[in-house]
Amino acid sequence: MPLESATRAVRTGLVAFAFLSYLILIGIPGRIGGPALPVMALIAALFFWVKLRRESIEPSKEATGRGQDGFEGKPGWEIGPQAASNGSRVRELLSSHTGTALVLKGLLAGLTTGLLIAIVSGIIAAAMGNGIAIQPVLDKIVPLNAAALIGVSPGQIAQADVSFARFLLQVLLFTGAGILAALAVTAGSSDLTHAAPVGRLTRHLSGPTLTSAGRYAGIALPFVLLAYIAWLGLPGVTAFGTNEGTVRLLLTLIATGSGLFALRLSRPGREQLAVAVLLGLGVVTMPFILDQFQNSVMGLVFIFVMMGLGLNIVVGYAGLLDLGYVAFFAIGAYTYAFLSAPFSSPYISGLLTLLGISPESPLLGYWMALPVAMLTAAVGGILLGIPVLRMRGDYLAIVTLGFGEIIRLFMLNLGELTNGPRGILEISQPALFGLTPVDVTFGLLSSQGWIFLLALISSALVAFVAIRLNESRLGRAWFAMQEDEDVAEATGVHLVRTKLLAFAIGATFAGMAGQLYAARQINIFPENFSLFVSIDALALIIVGGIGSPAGIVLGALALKGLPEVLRGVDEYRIVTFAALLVIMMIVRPDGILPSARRRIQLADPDEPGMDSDPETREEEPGLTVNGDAFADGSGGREEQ
Amino acid sequence: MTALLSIQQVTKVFGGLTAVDSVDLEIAERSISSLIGPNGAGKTTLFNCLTGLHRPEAGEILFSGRSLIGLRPDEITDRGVARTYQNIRLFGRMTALENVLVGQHLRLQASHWSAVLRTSRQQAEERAAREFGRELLDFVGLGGREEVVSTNLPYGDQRLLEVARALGSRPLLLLLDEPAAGMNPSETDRMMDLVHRLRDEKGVTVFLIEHDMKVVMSISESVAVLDYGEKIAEGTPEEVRSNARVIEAYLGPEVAVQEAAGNAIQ
Amino acid sequence: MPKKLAILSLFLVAALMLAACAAAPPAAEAPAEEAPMEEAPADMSGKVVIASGGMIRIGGSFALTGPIPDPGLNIRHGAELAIDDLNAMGGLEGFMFELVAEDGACDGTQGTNVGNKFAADETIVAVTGGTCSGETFGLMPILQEARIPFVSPSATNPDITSADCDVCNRVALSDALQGATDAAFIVSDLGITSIAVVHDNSDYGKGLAEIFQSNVMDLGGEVSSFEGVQVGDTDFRAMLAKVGADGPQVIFFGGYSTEAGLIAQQMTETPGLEETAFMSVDGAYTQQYLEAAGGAAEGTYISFVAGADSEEMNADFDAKYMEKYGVSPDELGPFHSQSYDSVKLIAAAIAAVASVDDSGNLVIDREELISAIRSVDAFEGLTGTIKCDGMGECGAGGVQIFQVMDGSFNQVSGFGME
Amino acid sequence: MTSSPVKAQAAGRDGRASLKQFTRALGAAIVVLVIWRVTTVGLAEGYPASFWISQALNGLVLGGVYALVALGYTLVYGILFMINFAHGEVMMIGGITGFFALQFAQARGWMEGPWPVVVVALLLIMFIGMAASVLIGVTLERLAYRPLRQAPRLVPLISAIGASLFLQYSVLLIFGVSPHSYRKPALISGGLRLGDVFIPYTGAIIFITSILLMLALYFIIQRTKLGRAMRAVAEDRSTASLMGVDVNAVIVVTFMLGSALAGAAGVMLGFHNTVVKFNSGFIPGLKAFTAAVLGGIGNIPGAMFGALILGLIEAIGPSALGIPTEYKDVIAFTMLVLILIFRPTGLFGEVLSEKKA
Repeated sequence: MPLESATRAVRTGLVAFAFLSYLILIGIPGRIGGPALPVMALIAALFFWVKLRRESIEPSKEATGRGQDGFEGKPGWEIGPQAASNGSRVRELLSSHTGTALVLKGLLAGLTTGLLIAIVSGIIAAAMGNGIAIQPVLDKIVPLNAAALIGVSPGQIAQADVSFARFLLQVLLFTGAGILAALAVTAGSSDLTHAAPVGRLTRHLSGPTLTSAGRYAGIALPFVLLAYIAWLGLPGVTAFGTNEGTVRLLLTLIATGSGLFALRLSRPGREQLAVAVLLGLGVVTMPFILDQFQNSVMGLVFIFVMMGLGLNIVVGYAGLLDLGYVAFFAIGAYTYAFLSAPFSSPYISGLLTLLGISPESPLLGYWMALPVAMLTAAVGGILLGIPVLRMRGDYLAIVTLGFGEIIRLFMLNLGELTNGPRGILEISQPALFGLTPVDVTFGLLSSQGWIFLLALISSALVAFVAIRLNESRLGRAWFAMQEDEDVAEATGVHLVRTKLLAFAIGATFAGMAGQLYAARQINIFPENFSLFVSIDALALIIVGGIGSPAGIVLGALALKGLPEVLRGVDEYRIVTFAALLVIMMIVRPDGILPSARRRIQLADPDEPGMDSDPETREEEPGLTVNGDAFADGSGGREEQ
Repeated sequence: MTALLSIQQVTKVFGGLTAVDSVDLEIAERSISSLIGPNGAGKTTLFNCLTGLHRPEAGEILFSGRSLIGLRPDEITDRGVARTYQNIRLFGRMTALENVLVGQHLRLQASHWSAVLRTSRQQAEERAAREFGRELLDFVGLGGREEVVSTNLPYGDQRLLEVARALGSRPLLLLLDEPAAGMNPSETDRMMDLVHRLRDEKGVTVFLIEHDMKVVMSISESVAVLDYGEKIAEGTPEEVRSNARVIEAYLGPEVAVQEAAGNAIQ
Repeated sequence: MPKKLAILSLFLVAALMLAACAAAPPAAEAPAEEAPMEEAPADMSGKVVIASGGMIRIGGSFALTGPIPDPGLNIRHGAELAIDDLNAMGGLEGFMFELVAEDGACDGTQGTNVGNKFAADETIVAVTGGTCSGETFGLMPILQEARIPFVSPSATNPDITSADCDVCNRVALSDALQGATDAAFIVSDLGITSIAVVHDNSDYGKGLAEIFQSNVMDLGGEVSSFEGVQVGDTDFRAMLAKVGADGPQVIFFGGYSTEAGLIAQQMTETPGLEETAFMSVDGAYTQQYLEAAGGAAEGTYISFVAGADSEEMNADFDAKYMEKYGVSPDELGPFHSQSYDSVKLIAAAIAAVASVDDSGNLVIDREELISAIRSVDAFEGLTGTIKCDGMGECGAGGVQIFQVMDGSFNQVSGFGME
Repeated sequence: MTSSPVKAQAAGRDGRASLKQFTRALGAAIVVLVIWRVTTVGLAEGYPASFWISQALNGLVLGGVYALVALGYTLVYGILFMINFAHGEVMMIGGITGFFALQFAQARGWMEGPWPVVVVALLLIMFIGMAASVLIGVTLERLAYRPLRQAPRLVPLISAIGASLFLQYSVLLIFGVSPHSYRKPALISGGLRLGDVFIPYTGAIIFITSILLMLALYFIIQRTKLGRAMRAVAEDRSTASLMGVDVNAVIVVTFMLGSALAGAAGVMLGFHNTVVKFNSGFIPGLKAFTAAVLGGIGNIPGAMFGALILGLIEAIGPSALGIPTEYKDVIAFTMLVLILIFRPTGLFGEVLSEKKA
């Protein structure tokens, strides 16, 4: 085996060790307890497997002279043959590679990791045994985890009661993991492509390379899941330490998400219409079959779908990066709260008295308040829009962020108007002709199910409006403005009106979402409207696929729904979510279900991304050390 | 013929540099005029002043007798001035047809509500717009390429698409910024033919910046020359060709008049 | 390779899943398998029926993430210890208790989610929590509708308990009581009349500060300034300089430990406040406060709930805590003993209403449990003798004033309002 | 060509110009209102001069910290055109690491030693904090940003947000939720008392060090070969690489420089405000980003002055306007909006888009 691949194997071992160290530091082995060592070895094996597989494929990429992702971002039908050729290349390579070399590499990598783990845990055990504190803070975590990894109790470590054989076992297990991984690579290599699993899966689902059987299976999947959720129940499914309610929630999320894929898989025309109608029916029955908790999560998901659709108009269609979108959500929520909760602010009641309305509460029901909330939010959108009209890119981002914070701080500090941090309590629930939905449906629909149903209907409405607008001349003007503001204006787009419309419509949708959110929450507080809501909304449209309404639904399912499923791993919830966010961006930067335009854009190397072309760079100064350095370069004579 | 566009004493200053210096110019209706000059002479800046991208420090620009100064670019387009760009600035991710539809933006009236409800009027308008867009694409020679994403079009076609997009707003005056730049001879011929047809078939007045002297001399009815922001000559192609200041500006003072006049200047 | 991270992180996720899977308490699976729904009698609505061998599940909403995760974890530990103790004493009629801990994140949204989760889970008998008032407001309407009583160890907002909400209870004392006591101590006891009030803009801190302010004014004191900071701020010098310009004799801070400690410390550096006394509230009755304030903690006043609690029980609790979590509860945030008490109190109420039916199932009537909690009387807890009133106020003892001397809290005055 | 130019007509009939005028008028009205408020309320309060000096000094210290962090944002932005949202966390890592280094030093009694020992130990602590930040910064670049260099702008932003959360909650899981309290050594506790003005030593150190570090950075960028390479990459990445500049290396160095400054800020802030915890980088990071935009993002002196101005406004604003201090962020953000209304690309940003507009 050449020296180079030996060093590579050792490096693989080092990276695996670093990764395992991280897991140890955040306390995973301690949580696992007894079987910690085998579990960690299993994780290492998975890691080695991917590394080794990638390494054995890499040369083929060099040979074809492609980047690491030659076909990333191309529509599915263009990938098929290429992926297949890649697979055969792997086979070819492996046959020449003779499994032995690979196994040797795996052994070396595993040995490196195992030795390092053994040495480090040996040092910890020795230190503990001799009563040496590692670090007051780390002493809370380290002994427990080290003990779990060595396979003894913390007490045994403290008494230096650890035999040498235990460390040997560590080395052996990890080395074994390496060999196992290498064997797995040679064994399962016939149908590999080097694309990451997530990317490959979704690409298969979204591209027409699928066989018709697979296509029908894909279309049928959401219905099967829905049927399962509805009728069969889920006896005994209690994975992840959760109850079946959580599993059912997960299945609901998957069913909804796979419904969107089913829509994409079905042929345009009658088939698609039929699938859409059936799916619509299926989804509308969901509020009736889910329980209170699942309904409440799904309600939140669809409230965020509305948010995402609104923000998508601003960011995805008009290309205006808005980090303060939560402001309109807050305005919608508080407007409804003012109009429907017993809390009465002297200002509001004064205003009402002025208008000749008696300030008795709840003043307005949900439906009467809806236009008010939407209008207030729209006015907020225009008020934000006016000062930022001339700002671009990141300046716009920070000003909108500031606007969002200002609104939140006002909610927090203007105690007489908003009741400050104590929030507004007992916001009334949306009723139907004076009846609660629970009454109307004889208890079939729970209060949260009703909110979910409303969220579903509202987001369908919002999606309808958003899609129609995007397909009209306004949508074209937005897109033109996003592409090139100056040219758009010179082509006849009224920038002020077009931008303000984007802000206002986006804000209106957020206002609707905010109102429903207030109804869902019953009590609202300024903390509900922090910067993180904006970030969530932005993240969900990007994860889902910017510009694509279906992607937004998926994004909301993933970002607002999954964390609820992950409740079983409570303290690891956010780290997992954060890691998923980063992975997502790397594996599939155009989102799970990108819009058609987005795909074009990624195929196009001139996209003004981080590598912006000179035209965009004009607005974005490079690193300038004094103010006029840049002006000298550009303020000179015109370009010729 | 009356003057469609009248530029009076227009001056544009960047920092300490006067890019356009008190330029006077008149463009007759239904004419084809050219603006030439060495690199950095201020030609594109003058175009930018005409279309409202820049606001001149001084001077007056009258279009059909009404001032364009201080109007927004979209308002100027609404008055009937459209343009193309020297470095092609298409809406890259849009298809050819969509680009032309954006060009028609100003001429579409349907309200946004009707777009949401898809009223029959709005639908009819959209259909008409698409029809007109196809017509324009046919006119510039891009028939059958409606659904091609504009960045994927060949270079020469992108220039043609810019013209089609500009025509979408049904302009009276079309400003072409180096329409033949980077084109091969046959593409150049197509472009020259298009310019003629623009005037003859569509009745559009054309005002263009061009470096290719063959183009300028063969299609222009009048030519103006800018150098260091000043207009140094104006007249028919023949007059300009023999103007001593022009030759000096292009080739430096030593070069003989005849030599310059005979050659295309790159 | 750009995908290296991707793969690395995928593994992290896989690892976390595995960890979660492996760490799942084995007991969690028991009720799902062994509590067959179809066996339940027809009139079981409004009753919790636990099959023999099943667990009595008590929900817990704790602020494990969010703005103040510090006390949240300790409060959870307190509840876990109570469960351990209950089970060590044999549970109830052979049925063991189980804590179903959820992250309420000190936030109304999460509180609502957690509430819905509990409401959807028919095996949840009662709930301890939430940690923060906002979170508890989220829980409130949902648990009220689902008829699940809750006892919050630490939500002190006066509006948590009301005549309208019969499932709402707490062992913490209402801020109304604390604000009044603190004001009386400062104005009447110390004879200070020039007071600056600072709060951390949380529902808890600001609410308390406002109650304090109005009490001070009733007593004839003068509030020279009323300023807010944010939870998580660390530089209070500008605010203090502004407060100091009025030369108050005492600064009263409504909020949590870290901010309180830093304000106490930075006061000593602020011109005009060198001699000014500092007083804070139960949120700051922690080791963390002493650490954050450093030497500046000496002589400052903190009010906290204290009563005739049993030294013996507390020492026992401390020892168990140390044993299980490796730290002494003194180093931790407030309310962990309240959390312990809230679980024990719930258990006591359950014991009062639960009965074993013929087939060996434990039957708990929800309505009976709701009223049983409110009729708890003379329950010996860590915080003293607990008696619940008709409003759901179960706090033991009264608010006492402590002063930091030689690095520890010493009770200097008591306005027990029992 | 000497005829007098025709005067350009007034912009009154121009729709956009009138909107611009409207926003400007609105801005001007707010400025007038602010001045009126300051003179009638803030000054009428009758604070002594020493009060204003104290507040200004508080503001400068705050600004010094913001500046060090803002420089990281601006450096990265200047070169990659991306907002490194996790930069505040890089600072927090420096602070946390500094805390443990300090504990180590204290356990060995170095902090009670003679002053040279203490000074050396303090410098060492700061260096360790900076090293940790550099490590994290470079790792971030390598794992979370480098694969996304060709991606649309929003993608690295989301990745950065993910990285920010990941770092925060990893630190939470590793070091716990409770804040860690720095114990200041006697040498740097207390401060200088000049009449009614008190200057904490730590504050003075922060201000002076941040100025020195910024000068050093300025020197590196202006006068060294490395700086030239950085500027070249900022100007045009592909051309720079054609000219033989190792773009990857330059980007890594940029992250190193920015992270080192953030790490220094983290440690010094730890000593100054004495508390660090998993989320203590978030708010300063956000403020520093604001400061960088205020100064004109990508512009180094701009970041510095933007930060100092932001710090001053936060410290003085509430007293000057006579409103409660909880509005300090409202004041800061409002000022940001105001400044950007008049100068849409920040105080020191180029004026190109203004010209184009």
